[in-house]
Amino acid sequence: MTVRSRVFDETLLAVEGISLSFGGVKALTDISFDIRKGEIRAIIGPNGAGKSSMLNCINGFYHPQQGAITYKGVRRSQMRPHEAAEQGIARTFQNIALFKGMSTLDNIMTGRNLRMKTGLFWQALHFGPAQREEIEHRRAVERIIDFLEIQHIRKVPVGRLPYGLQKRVELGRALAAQPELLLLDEPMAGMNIEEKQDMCRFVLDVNDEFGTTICLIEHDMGVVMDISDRVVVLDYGKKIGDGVPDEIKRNQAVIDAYLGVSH
Amino acid sequence: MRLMKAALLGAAVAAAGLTVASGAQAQNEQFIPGLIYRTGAYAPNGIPFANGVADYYALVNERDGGINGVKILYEECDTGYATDRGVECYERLKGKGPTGAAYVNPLSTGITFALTEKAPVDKIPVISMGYGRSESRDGSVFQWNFPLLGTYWSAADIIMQHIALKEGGFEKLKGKKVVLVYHDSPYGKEPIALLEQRAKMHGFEFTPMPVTHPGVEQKATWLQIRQNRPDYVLLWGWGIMNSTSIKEAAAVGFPRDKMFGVWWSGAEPDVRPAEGGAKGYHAAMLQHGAGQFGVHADLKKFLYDKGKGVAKYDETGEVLYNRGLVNAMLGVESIRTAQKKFGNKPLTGEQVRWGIENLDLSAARLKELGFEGMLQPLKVSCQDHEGTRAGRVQQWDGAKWVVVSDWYQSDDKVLKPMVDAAAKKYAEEKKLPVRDCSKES
Amino acid sequence: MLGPFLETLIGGLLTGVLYSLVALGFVLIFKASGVFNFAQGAMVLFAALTIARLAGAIDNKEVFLGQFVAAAAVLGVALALVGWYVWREYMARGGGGDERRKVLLLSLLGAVAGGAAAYAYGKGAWPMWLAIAATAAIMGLLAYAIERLVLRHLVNQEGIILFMATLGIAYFLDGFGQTLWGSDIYKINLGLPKDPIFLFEGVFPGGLLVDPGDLVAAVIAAVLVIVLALFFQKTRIGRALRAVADDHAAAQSVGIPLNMIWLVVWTVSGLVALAAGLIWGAKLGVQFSISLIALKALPVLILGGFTSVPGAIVGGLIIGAGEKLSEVFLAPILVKQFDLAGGGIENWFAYMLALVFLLFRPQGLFGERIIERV
Amino acid sequence: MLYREAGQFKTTYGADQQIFPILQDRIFVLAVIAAALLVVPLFASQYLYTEILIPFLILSLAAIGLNILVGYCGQVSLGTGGFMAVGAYAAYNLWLRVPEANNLIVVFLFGGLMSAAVGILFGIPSLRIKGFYLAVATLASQFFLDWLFARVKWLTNYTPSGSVAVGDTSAFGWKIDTPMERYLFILAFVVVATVVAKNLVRGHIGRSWMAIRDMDIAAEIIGFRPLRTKLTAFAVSSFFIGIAGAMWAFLRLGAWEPLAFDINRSFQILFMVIIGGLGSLLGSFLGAAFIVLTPIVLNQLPGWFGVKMSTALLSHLEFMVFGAMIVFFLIVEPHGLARLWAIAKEKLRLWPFPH
Repeated sequence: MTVRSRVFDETLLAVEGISLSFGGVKALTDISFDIRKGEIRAIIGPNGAGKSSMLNCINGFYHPQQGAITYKGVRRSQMRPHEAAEQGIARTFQNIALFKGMSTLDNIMTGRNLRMKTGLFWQALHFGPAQREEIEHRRAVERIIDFLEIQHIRKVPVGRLPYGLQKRVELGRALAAQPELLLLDEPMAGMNIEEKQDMCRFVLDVNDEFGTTICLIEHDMGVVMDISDRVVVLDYGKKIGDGVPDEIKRNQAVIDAYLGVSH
Repeated sequence: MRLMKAALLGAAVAAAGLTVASGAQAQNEQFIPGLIYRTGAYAPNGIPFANGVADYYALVNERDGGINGVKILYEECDTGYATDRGVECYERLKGKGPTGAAYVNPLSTGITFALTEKAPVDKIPVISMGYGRSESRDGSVFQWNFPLLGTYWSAADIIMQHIALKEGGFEKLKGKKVVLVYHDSPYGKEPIALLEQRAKMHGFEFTPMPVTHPGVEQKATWLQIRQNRPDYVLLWGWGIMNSTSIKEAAAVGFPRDKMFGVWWSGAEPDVRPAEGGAKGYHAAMLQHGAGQFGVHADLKKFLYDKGKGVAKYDETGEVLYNRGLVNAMLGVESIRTAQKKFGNKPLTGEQVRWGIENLDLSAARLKELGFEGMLQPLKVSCQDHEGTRAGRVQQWDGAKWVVVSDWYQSDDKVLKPMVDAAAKKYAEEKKLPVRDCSKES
Repeated sequence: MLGPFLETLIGGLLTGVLYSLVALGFVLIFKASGVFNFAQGAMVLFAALTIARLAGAIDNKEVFLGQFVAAAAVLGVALALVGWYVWREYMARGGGGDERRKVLLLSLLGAVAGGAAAYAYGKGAWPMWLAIAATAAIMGLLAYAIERLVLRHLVNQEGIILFMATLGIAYFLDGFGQTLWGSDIYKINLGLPKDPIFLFEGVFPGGLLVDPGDLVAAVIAAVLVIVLALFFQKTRIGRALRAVADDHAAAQSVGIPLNMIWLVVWTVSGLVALAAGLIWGAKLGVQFSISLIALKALPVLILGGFTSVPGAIVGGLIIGAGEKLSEVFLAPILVKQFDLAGGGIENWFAYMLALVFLLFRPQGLFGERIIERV
Repeated sequence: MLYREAGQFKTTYGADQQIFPILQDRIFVLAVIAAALLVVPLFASQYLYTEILIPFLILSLAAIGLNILVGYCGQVSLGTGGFMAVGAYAAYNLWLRVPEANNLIVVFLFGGLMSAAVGILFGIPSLRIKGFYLAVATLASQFFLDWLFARVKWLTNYTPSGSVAVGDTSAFGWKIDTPMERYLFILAFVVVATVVAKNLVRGHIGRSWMAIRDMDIAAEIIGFRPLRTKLTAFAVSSFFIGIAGAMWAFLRLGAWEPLAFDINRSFQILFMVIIGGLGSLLGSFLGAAFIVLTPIVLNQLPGWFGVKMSTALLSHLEFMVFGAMIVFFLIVEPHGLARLWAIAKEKLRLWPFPH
């Protein structure tokens, strides 16, 4: 097992003192960490630790009551999800959130939505600029389809695909946006070894080839320690550890949390 | 696959039916379509009317062997009082029989409006007896429309005349409040123009109050009436709306004898459901009232004694049943009139139109037909497609309708200018040619 | 000004109780099965027609003979279909005792229905209590037929498909009811008082008008609402119903039979329809038009929430009062201001009221706050 | 063996993105249009035109409009009748008051645009209100618009009865008068509108609608703006519906009152969309055909077989059978007639060797 050791200097996103609660239930308490440009950052923690809530805060779906997020040098306390998308943040979901009535191709094409600008008029004619634009983006999407090796399911409605493939399509949709920051919420949950290996390969390739910064949530410790540059650990909505994988492995608080030592 | 086959088979049957719907027909028959409703929200009033119409045609066939030997072929189509269904019925039936439909009775003001546009093209006259477009009595513009026996403007005028008479003259109406509770459709809106005109002339305060189809929800309307205390309430309702209005009037304590319904709000199904609450309620009469007359004896002899009547014999004296008889009779006599010119054979709509326009029923002829006491003589002309504008007022005494007034004639000094103006506007909007009636024979 | 205002308010509230009653029928079914049952209005009509025709003497037998034959045929076919389904199920399961009891129950209900029809056409008026009891049995049968023939085959379909299916049921019932019982206006005589009462004649000129018929109707409706609320809170089946409403799958996993629950719910809302039909019919006469009162209950539903019993009650009162007050006081101002051809705003005003309210509280009056998750 | 796509290879993305990528489909559709244009006028009777073909085409267009909203964007609306009324009355007022615009194409497009504007207005609540709550809320527009056209006298040119009529309809000097002319005009309009609708739903706007329909939260997170997307759907949908309303008024009725666009019309068109198939343009046509034909056929069926039946019983039976057929179809194929068609095509592809 080789620990990747790369050095990253430039901070892409910094979370400062985030607290989030639903009614009286505290989901996150005073969380701070940063994500640096080009790295693969993992968020881990037991079930209910607040990992997904953290991602939801980052891409503007939840609005934390306290704290702020600095992204690309701009500090803000909240933003709308589509603003986050416009800023180059794309993500996948823990429970697959594909558009079930649409084909694989169309799903991935939706990832290009922010780059497709032709108005109603040309769209209605499907001619001239609209057609040129469609073909241009189709080309980009076909590259992603090739990259993810899903050519054969191009025209199949995603509702009919097996779980593993759906996860892959969802990754494709996020990639289609050519994000600067890619949030992956348990990309390998429920997969067999083979599928996991494929997915790891894709994640690493994305990071290497496109230089995309990735923040992922994952339960499989082996995978996390293998591919991530730095890891942050949450438990009961609090941060209990932050560092390179080797540090985390030795962190007593983390070990306790995973072994269920009472607080 | 079995399902697909069944579906295909069904489609094939339907297609075949639609294309060969007009099968073999006897040649010496005059086809008359019946746009009626025996179902839906307006069925209580539609059924007796439809029965009267059907019985009269049957009577003519049974008793006289048709109109001068030309048998009447009558076919009903249920419109449910809906305009698009009515138009569909019309289109379906207009071409039937050897010469197509002789004329059409839409039995709905909305359908009348729609068919008014189609009549000149199809050359089929529209008889809207006691309903329809008020300005359509002007035959120079509305060549194909015949609002025989009276329009809504006539009805409203007759009611106002009756009220004025009771008050002691139109000048006594000054400062009085008159409310119109109306069915929210072209039917209910028709009288508003005349009542506004009368209000301007005599200085009474006129308020129209709409009731939404089908008219079972009138609480707010009657609370307003109670709070504004009008002197008179006119009712332009149809179907269940009529009885509901009377019930609500009773519930807010509005005196029923100050309520005047149009002739479509003055039949047995309108007052019976309100039971005691309807006592004292007035309604205009489209000339005829309830009761059995000469023609009913023939109906009994030729139809009901042989078990061929559509209704029950005791119901044949009801207001709407009688109106059905009158309606059918006027059509039959129009065809008879036209036969004098065109020969005793099935006639086209265009020929029948001439017959309606030249219809002239004298008192003697009415007696012969068994309608004495139901109708006054009438004469239709190019200028006047209404034929007559006479009416009376009746009152429900708790068990039956009693005629409480003498004959009124709607005042043409008021009506004629309005008709002319409205007809002119219609002709201009539609860019229609206007006939010169003085040149018609 | 106060007198007319109070009077209108009272009139509106009393009407509102009746809206609540119709809305309640919707809520019961939506809660337990997620079906937006548009046939509720048709059920009201069907129940009212049945009572009216059973309790009133049928005078024109000849005219109805044709319909009777047709109706008997349709009823027979319907029963045969239901019977066939039950028999098939019975065979497939090797014949459980439960199924046998259902078959028995079914034939009993069928016999009651058939007997009712035959008796009504043959002799004449039934006493009111018997007519109501027979109608209740018929509504139960109807619920059974709907559950067996329609709902069972549409389990797990999207809401809108189920909604459309109930529209189909509504068409069927409208036609069926009129075939069976005719299209005239029929009377239901509950002996409701008809003469208006005037309260506080000393305080307000002319007094405050209260329609005693409305008052009695409102009391009956209120009692019914309370009984239903108790039924939900206190009885075993009521608790099962609430469990199903919360989570279908979970309820099934703890052994609550879903089909049985649906049957009960549809029967209960059939009975609610019966009560609504009885009251509306006594007020207005029974005729096809009362199937349209379903539309009146819809703004109540969005205001009160599709799943809330108290919402239906309070929503009904607000809508009833709101529409009457708007019609009496707001409409004349609008008419004058904009030179309109008459008022009649109550039809859309109720919807607008509910809509504006929803913009501020999308979950309705008593609904729980929605937390969105991904 | 006739319906085979094997051997048809796409060499460009453009070719793959055609409306009908399979050659046989293209031929079939062109044949249908050609038949409707050339063959139908050879034999059609007036009844076939005015009561079957014209209503079918106009209501298909309305169904396409509603399908965009309900089937593609997932927003259930019961206000279709109201939007048709907007189209009809807007077109009427332009026709009446601006004599220069006496051109049906201009008049209809104006009707559509006004309807789109009103659609946007009533679409705003869809941001906060969802599902059946939205469906019932759209009834507010239905009842309000019905009321508006019955009450504001200017809109009906102060006609005493509130019923308005049009005459002298023409487009670019072509007088559209006889049923055949009306049919051909409507056919042309509907074909163009269908192509436009197809272009929209297969492009990125269509994908944005479907994304909102399938999962609105995820759609927002990947960058779609929910309000803008929904309002586009409301606008486009109302545009089509408004044109259909104007056509219904001008070319079907000739004279009409607000009742022609009441809530029953809304339900009728929703039926077409559901029975035909949500999210399928073909389904809109199939559904319209089914809903237009079924009552007419049911009403006349006994007559064709010489069965004499009382009018009342006939009407009641029509209600019952219609209701039962709706339920039956929903049970057999909840995804609509379009899915049945697709299954049939699938079978045809394998025929005559099903394995």
